[in-house]
Amino acid sequence: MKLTLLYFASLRERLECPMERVEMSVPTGDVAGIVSQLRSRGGIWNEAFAPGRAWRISVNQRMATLESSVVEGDEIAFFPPVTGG
Amino acid sequence: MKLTLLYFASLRERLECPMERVEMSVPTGDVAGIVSQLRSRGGIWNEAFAPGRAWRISVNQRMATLESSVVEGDEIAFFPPVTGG
Amino acid sequence: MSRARVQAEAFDAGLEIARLTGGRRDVGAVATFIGYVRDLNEGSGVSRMTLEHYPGMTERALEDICDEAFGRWDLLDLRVVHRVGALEPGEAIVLVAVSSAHRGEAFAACEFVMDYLKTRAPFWKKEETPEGARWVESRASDDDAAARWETKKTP
Amino acid sequence: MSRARVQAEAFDAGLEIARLTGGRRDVGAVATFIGYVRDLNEGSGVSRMTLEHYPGMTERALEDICDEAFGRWDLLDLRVVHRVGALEPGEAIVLVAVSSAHRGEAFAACEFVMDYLKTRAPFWKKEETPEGARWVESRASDDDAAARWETKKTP
Repeated sequence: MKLTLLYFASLRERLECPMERVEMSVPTGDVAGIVSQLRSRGGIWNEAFAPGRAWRISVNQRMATLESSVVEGDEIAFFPPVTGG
Repeated sequence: MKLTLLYFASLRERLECPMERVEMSVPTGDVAGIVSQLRSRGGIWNEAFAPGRAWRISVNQRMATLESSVVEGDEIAFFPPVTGG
Repeated sequence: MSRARVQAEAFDAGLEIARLTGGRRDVGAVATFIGYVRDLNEGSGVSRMTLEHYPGMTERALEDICDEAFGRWDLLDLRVVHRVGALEPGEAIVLVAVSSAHRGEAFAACEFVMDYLKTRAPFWKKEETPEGARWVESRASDDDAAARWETKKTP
Repeated sequence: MSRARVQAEAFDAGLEIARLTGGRRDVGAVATFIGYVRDLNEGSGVSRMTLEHYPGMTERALEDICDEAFGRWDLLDLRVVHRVGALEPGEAIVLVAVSSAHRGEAFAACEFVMDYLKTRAPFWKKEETPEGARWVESRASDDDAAARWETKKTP
């Protein structure tokens, strides 16, 4: 499915990637399936998304989890815990 | 003893007296002794200071009670519960 | 500048806040409260309000409340401004502004100062309503709000 | 006017407060919080801070938090302004101002919005210190502050 993936703050810097539009097969239909694909890129991608790392997820600009469903056209963002205010 | 007595807000209006300097004998040496003298004036004074009436006391500009001591030269004020802010 | 002021003139909330922070780089948080005259109280329209106070004791009571707040929390600065005299609906009556390194202290101290001011500072409000002028009665809810701080541990 | 704004420019706290109350006679209380860049964080000097955010999601998250506050308390109006981009110590980062008839609601809602904003709105701070630039880490105390509102009954 076609997806827009966004990365913010330390994750963006580490991956050297703010945004990408991808065509990705996600058989599980959830965020975990996307993360699995990203980790399979290896190297820094595998490390950055390792379990236990403190990163957060949003789907279509709402906070989400690994179990959240994704469909064609969704905007998925990955970022560290927020620190505004 | 010489005392300055002040009255505020509804009590001031009721007694038609904002302030008086008095020479008063207060054998008990406390605020209760002053109140007893004021009540002995009769009429509105007796009513205004009747027990159970919601009025407050300060001695030398600090919150006080009927049991608070008073000495020559003290400034005693009587007023309803405060309603600022 | 004194931390607590009583004045007839209107105050400028932005200026009071700026005075707490101007030139400082250690302030992380400012909590501010402003109280206003409402055109409705206890079910009656209010066309005007007059605030009486006890000159001398008022300033002392406000300073005591400020000292108490400084003793309870780690604060940087604090400002209390309370107006007296005739006020109309929509006009500000009181401002409390507290600066601190962190927000928890600023919020708690600001609410504490307001709760204590409401029950311990010698101000009295008189309202003009269509039924005539009347002295505002003290509220049990204000006593309850102040009483919270007697037992509550500081954060 | 939108209740929540994200902007690079400085804001005027006095003006924001005046907008909440201007022309109104039903406002009894305004509680305001302003957060500032401190020159010291986690033991290091901070010479500059850069705030990154997630355009689109930020505004949505802030509006959601405002809606939640309106659902929990009897409020009249609410304003959130959050800056992004480069900021120096002493500069204001965020303003939350809440108007209500009574002070309890205004204080509670203002603190609630700040606590939720700190844990739910997609902003990230990067600090420049003598040891180099670093991303600010989230604080467990902020999670705890936000968690209070999950179980707390509204007044």
